[in-house]
Amino acid sequence: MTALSDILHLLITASLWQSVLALSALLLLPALGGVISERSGVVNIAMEGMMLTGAFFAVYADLHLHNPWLAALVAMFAGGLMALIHAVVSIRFRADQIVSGIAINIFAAGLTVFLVNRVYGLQDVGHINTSESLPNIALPGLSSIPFVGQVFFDQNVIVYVALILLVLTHIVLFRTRLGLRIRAVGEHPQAADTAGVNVFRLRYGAVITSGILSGLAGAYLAIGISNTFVPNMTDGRGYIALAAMIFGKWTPFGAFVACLIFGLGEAIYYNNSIIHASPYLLSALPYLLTLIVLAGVVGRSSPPAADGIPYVAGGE
Amino acid sequence: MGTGAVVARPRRRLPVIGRLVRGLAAPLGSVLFAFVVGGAIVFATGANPLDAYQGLLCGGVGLACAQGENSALQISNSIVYAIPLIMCGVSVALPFRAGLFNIGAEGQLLAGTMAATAVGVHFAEWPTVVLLPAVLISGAVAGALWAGIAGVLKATTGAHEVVTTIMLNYAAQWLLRYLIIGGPLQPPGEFSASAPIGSNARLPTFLPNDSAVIVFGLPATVYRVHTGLIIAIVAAAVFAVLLWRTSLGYEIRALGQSQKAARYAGVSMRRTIIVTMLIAGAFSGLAGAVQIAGVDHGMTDKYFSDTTGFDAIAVALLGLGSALGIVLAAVLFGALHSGGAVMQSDAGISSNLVLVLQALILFSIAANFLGAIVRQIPGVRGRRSAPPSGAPATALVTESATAPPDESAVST
Amino acid sequence: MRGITKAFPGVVANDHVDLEVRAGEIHALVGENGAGKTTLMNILYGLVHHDSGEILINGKPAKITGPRDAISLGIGMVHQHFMLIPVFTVGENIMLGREPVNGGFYDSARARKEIEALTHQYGLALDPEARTGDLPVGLQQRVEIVKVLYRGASILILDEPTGVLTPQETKELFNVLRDLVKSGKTIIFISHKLREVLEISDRITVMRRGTVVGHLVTKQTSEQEIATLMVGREVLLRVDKKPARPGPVTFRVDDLLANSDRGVPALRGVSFDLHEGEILGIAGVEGNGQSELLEVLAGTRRASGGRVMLGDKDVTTFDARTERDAGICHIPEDRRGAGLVLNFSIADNLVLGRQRAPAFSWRGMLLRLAAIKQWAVRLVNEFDIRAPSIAVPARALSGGNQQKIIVAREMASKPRVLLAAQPTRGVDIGAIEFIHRRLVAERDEGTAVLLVSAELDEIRSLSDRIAVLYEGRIVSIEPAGTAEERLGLLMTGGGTGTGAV
Amino acid sequence: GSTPSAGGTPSPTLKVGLVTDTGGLNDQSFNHLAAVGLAKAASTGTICSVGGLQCSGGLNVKGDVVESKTGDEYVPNLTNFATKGYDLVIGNGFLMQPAMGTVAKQFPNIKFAIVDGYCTDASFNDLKLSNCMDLLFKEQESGALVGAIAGLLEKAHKAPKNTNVIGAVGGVSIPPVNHYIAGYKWAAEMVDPGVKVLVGYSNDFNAADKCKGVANSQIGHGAEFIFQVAGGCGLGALQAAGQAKVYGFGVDADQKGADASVIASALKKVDVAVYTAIQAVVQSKFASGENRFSLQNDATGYQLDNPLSDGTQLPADIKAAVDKLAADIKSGAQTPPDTIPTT
Ligand SMILES: Nc1ncnc2c1ncn2[C@@H]1O[C@H](COP(=O)(O)OP(=O)(O)OP(=O)(O)O)[C@@H](O)[C@H]1O
Ligand SMILES: Nc1ncnc2c1ncn2[C@@H]1O[C@H](COP(=O)(O)OP(=O)(O)OP(=O)(O)O)[C@@H](O)[C@H]1O
Ligand SMILES: [Mg+2]
Ligand SMILES: [Mg+2]
Repeated sequence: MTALSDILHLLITASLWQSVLALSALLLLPALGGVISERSGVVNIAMEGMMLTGAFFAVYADLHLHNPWLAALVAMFAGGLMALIHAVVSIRFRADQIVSGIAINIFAAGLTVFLVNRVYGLQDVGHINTSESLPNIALPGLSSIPFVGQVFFDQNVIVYVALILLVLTHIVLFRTRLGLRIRAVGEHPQAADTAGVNVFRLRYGAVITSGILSGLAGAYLAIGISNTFVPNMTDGRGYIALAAMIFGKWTPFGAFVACLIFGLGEAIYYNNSIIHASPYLLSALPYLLTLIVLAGVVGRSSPPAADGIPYVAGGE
Repeated sequence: MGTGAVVARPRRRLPVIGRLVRGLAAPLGSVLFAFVVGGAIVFATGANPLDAYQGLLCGGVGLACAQGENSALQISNSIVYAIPLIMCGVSVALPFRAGLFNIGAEGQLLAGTMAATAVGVHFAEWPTVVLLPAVLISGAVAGALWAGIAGVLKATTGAHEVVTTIMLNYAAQWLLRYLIIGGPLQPPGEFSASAPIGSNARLPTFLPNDSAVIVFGLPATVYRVHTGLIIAIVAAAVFAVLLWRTSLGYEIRALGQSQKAARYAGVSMRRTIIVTMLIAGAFSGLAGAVQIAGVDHGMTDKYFSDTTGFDAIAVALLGLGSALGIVLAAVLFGALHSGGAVMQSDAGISSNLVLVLQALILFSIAANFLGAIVRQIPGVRGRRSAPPSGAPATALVTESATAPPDESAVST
Repeated sequence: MRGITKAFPGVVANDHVDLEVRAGEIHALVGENGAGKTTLMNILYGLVHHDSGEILINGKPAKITGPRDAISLGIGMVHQHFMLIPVFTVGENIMLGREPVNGGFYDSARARKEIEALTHQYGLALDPEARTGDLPVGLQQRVEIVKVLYRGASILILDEPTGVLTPQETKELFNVLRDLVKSGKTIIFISHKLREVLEISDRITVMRRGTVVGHLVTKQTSEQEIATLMVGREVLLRVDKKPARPGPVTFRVDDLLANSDRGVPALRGVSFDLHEGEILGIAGVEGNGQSELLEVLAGTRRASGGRVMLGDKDVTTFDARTERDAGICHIPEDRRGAGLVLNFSIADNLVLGRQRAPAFSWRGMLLRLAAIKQWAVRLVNEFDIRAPSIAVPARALSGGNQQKIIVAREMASKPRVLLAAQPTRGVDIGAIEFIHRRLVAERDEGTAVLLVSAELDEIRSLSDRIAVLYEGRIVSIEPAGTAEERLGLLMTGGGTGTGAV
Repeated sequence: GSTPSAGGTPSPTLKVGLVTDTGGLNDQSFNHLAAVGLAKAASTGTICSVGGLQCSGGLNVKGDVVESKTGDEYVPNLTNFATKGYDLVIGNGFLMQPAMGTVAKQFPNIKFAIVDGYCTDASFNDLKLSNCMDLLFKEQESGALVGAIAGLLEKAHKAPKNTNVIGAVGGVSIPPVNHYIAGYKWAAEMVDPGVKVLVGYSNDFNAADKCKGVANSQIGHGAEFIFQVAGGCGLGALQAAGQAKVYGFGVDADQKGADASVIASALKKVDVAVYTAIQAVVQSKFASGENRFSLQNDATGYQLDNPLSDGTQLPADIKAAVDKLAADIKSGAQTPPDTIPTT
């Protein structure tokens, strides 16, 4: 019971919600990527691997270039490259997209550590000093608004980016021609094709975009928060993002809500030093929370009609 | 002309063999492809691929051992790794047939280990004939229930199984930590481990449990390969029979192919979804119990870093969802796992290379790169700008391609 | 199109096909299922690439690598299986690919204007905001046509456009087509229904097994000639059947209520009796509840009220399997979706729904593989299902043979009641002839047959009594001989002064 | 392959195998330190060929290393070295105890050494094997010394905000971690009875972001000293300290470089322990059973790192007091507890 009151007290502190938002952003980026990819009809469970790859190359680049922005670009490029593999394998070669996704995740987990070993040997990968990491930016004026200021306007630069991308993704998907075509391709590629829409180009674009976003998330994790690379540091976040995407019924804002739930759970856990409960049961919180929400309110969610089905021009 | 004649004429055995050969060609080719590309990566990073593969070969199947490794031991290790992979692989493959993606094998396995440990510890003094089955069954039941949660949620509220099983994985991991750190399964003292299960709860190894006996130059106790192997093989067989020889299996496959058709055929979606997940979970839970009873004899923190359930997804996919394929894939992954360590200690090349290889194998089996390459060779029939729609792994969802050879008995 | 050849693994879909279409004519392309009509048109539309041969548009050789080329050449196609996105609005579906944008944003206002312009010009009323999936097929087809017109097509290909239409809808369509021709368009019209072909077309090209077997001028040919060319032998177009000898009532439907998938009432109190040894035809415009009616009777949809009695057994709440066990068999209208598992072998498909029946399953657990095989071999021969072996997946078969699998499965288990929905839709003459004979044979053996069909001809030629379904109610039950005009009237709500009978 | 190190040293006398726990060699923590110790002793072997570490060949042994990707690999990896007739097989980490026990029992004439534990049976009872050397640290000593620094600075009102709250971020709640924290809390409360000590766990030894999260929470609740006891993960905690302008304490190795906020590190010289074990075998002075590493043999202790926020060094009186405590502990006048005191 004391545990509960401890948590309730936390819920009214700005610092908690500040970290909730920060943690959600980390999940939001790959989740948005997933939404875009699957809306175009390509199942993407490879955000984990793309994130991890992004994380490694962000650190690698930052250590060499001493410039977080360039490093972030490199990370996005690396993530995009991983996505390109997924795209070629599942669009050009029409492989099972789940197999390909799993393969990407395994590939990234192995390759990053393998490279760490080859490049740094037994040495530390090294640390990014704060001056060379993606900065926290307290928006002048706004950030001094009590509570709200700390929660929304005193965050890492990537958090702002993620929130902008959230709105952007929603608008593009549901208000623009591009979005209309992406959704068409994901719902009924043949119809889109016969209407003169280039199915393959759109799918390639969507998948690669998902890789770029995941790579950016990796950069945020590696040179925005952790400031170093540790093997397997994404720690399943790509899968959580996947869950968030489905939980959110393949919509940007739906996914964001899910990310907030996970973020809240994790943020609460971080306070285990002042919550009187087994830290382990506390760790299970976000996941149990999700199960309950799923069982209760969310209910059936079905993907875009052609999600996961390779497109064969002319074939039935 | 009616095809009566065609149908009536009995088929020769040949096609079966042919089908087997064709069935194996793709996976073997993919492995080859993976090793070539993997070798290139190793070379690119300035190491010698041959050293690497010599280590892998030795650690995997006990061949070409350069530094006095014991071949028999390496094979034994590979098998020990393969055992849980087989059972979890089946546990992923079955729901796949019903159109369900079970990412939760890991959580179900952990549930199995927890239950098996609890039983094995609490009733340690029971006689083997009672205790061992009890341990295994409790593991299977726990796994089934853990997966059942996802099944029930799917069938009733429609909650997506991918989400729920991922959540259940994490829930299981943390529950496990709680149990052995400060929780009911932690014995007095500060150790993050359970008490050991009773000696009656242990699966016998194939070799006598006596370090005096020397086998292949090593004390018999060194070889850990245990009777869980039999359980795993049986599990794979059960899976095959269930899928291809039972009405339930028929309904599972029908549901996986077309919900509409399944409903038309009087298949109860709700029931089939739940039953499928229960059975799948039982396989993983059993795997967990077998690990406890056969290898670890107790639960430690190491299970927190366990990845069997995730590797199993790859195994199921590589095995193209067929029992034989899964067994072979599990053995391959077991060998790679065992080989990686030897490769690192012999050649100084990070054992993580095996993950890269596993991924490459998956890629090429899924995309059927070789098929594509072959098709590019002029004069090969059916040469197309695009590969055929039936790339092997796509066959996961397209029935007949994955029907086991004996399927030909059912249909001509 | 000259010497077009296209081979698919296993079949040569088009074998040196020549097709010449004159500007401003309606050219009919007829042929049995699998004759290669769709393939030929897909080639013309750039969806399928031909192995050899050449395409000339207005005398100029045309290089068509994809639909984009075809569209720019003024070719438009209304596909056999509609190319519409159910979750999109009518407007979005029409605009897709050539969307009006301002600054990258989809401009729905302009879309609406453009569509209204078109629909006025050709008198094809459509609501741009409606959700396409909610429209009746007739309107969906209209969307397809407007889609093509919006792309400024001068050559329109219509692949079996009337397959899903009622007589009224067909009449309307034909008027539209005639207007289009007047406004200078050229139309290629694919159909099985020879009477329609004769009514609408100027010239006819007949295909059989991938080759062209005849070019005909409509005015100078006859139904019989075309049919013979298509099938390659004499065919009789009428069903000849002895008058029914109805037995006692075996199946009684009483004030049945049910909702559609969208939760709106689809059946508003349907009642009728069905006697042994009779065929009761259900006539009605698509979407008046016939689909829901059969689904409820077959146990795949829950009734929200009323009773269904089989003999003296109440089967209202039975699900598909128990219904089947009770002797109610069902030929579903959705052949490829519900009636078959396309990736299952023919053998497996021939026991779909009977996977737990004692004949094929030991205690409902272990499949009796030998029995299944025997059964399959028997049916394949008995129903002349054309397939290399019973091991091949149903997907590999042509529409007609796929339908034969279902017919065989449902008839061979000696049903007491046979529910047949659109049993011959999109099936070639040979198969139609065959299926009709089997239906009558079933009747003569005492089975009570309930026949739902959008084809009035079929209803009229097979049924012993005809019930007309309108807005979820049986508005009238007519004798066999009733005139097409009267039925058409009843189907559209006319004829009877008041509601249900 | 293997590259001989500086100069033509005679071919190595002994073969030593090191097996890491699942943290891996790049854990920036004690697996890495163990590798350093082996490299110091080795003149050849994969430890030298992997690169990054200079093999100084101090004991002219062949040093091979293998990472354990999962806990399943402990036994096979140890067994492989044993079967290949290595003279000494070193297992690194508390979690490897049962595995060490199993393998050591099977190979009585091969020598084993384990860092942070014993060769135990499945229930972690020491098997007391004659061929197993247990390399144990009194982490609580090092913990106590940095704890004292924190407490004294609070007492002297030389802390950033003098909130009188300090924190420790542990990886997982296991003995080696809790020893540190026990000493830390004990000493801090001893020198400054009013101090409040927050203890949290990241449940992870790798994911730096998690330790950062826990640390930030503690800082949010007033903590102005963050003691990281979570290996690579803990680096995140130190950064949190840096960004919040409070002080951090490094762990195991001297972590001065990790962040400017690190004013001191609590040392646990795993490299020394590993080197010592190898030396014992080389000089055939192998002694099975407990080998305590403590202030006694200079394997624990503390190390002053970056200056205080005002740029000054740690006040002399405080440093003196800390050294006094160290001396008392060394002499046995003071004994920090190895379980976290419950205030
Ligand atoms: N087309 C569909 N798509 C997705 N879910 C469906 C569909 N049809 C039914 N369901 C869901 O599947 C579950 C089972 O429905 P179904 O009607 O098949 O059960 P049933 O056959 O009546 O089994 P029982 O009679 O034992 O309840 C229900 O939760 C239902 O909502
Ligand atoms: N994508 C494809 N792959 C393989 N075979 C195909 C494909 N498309 C068509 N076929 C085969 O080519 C032949 C001609 O098919 P097509 O659809 O053109 O016939 P059709 O005249 O349109 O028949 P229907 O009247 O049923 O539409 C058939 O045997 C069909 O099975
Ligand atoms: Mg066609
Ligand atoms: Mg029911």
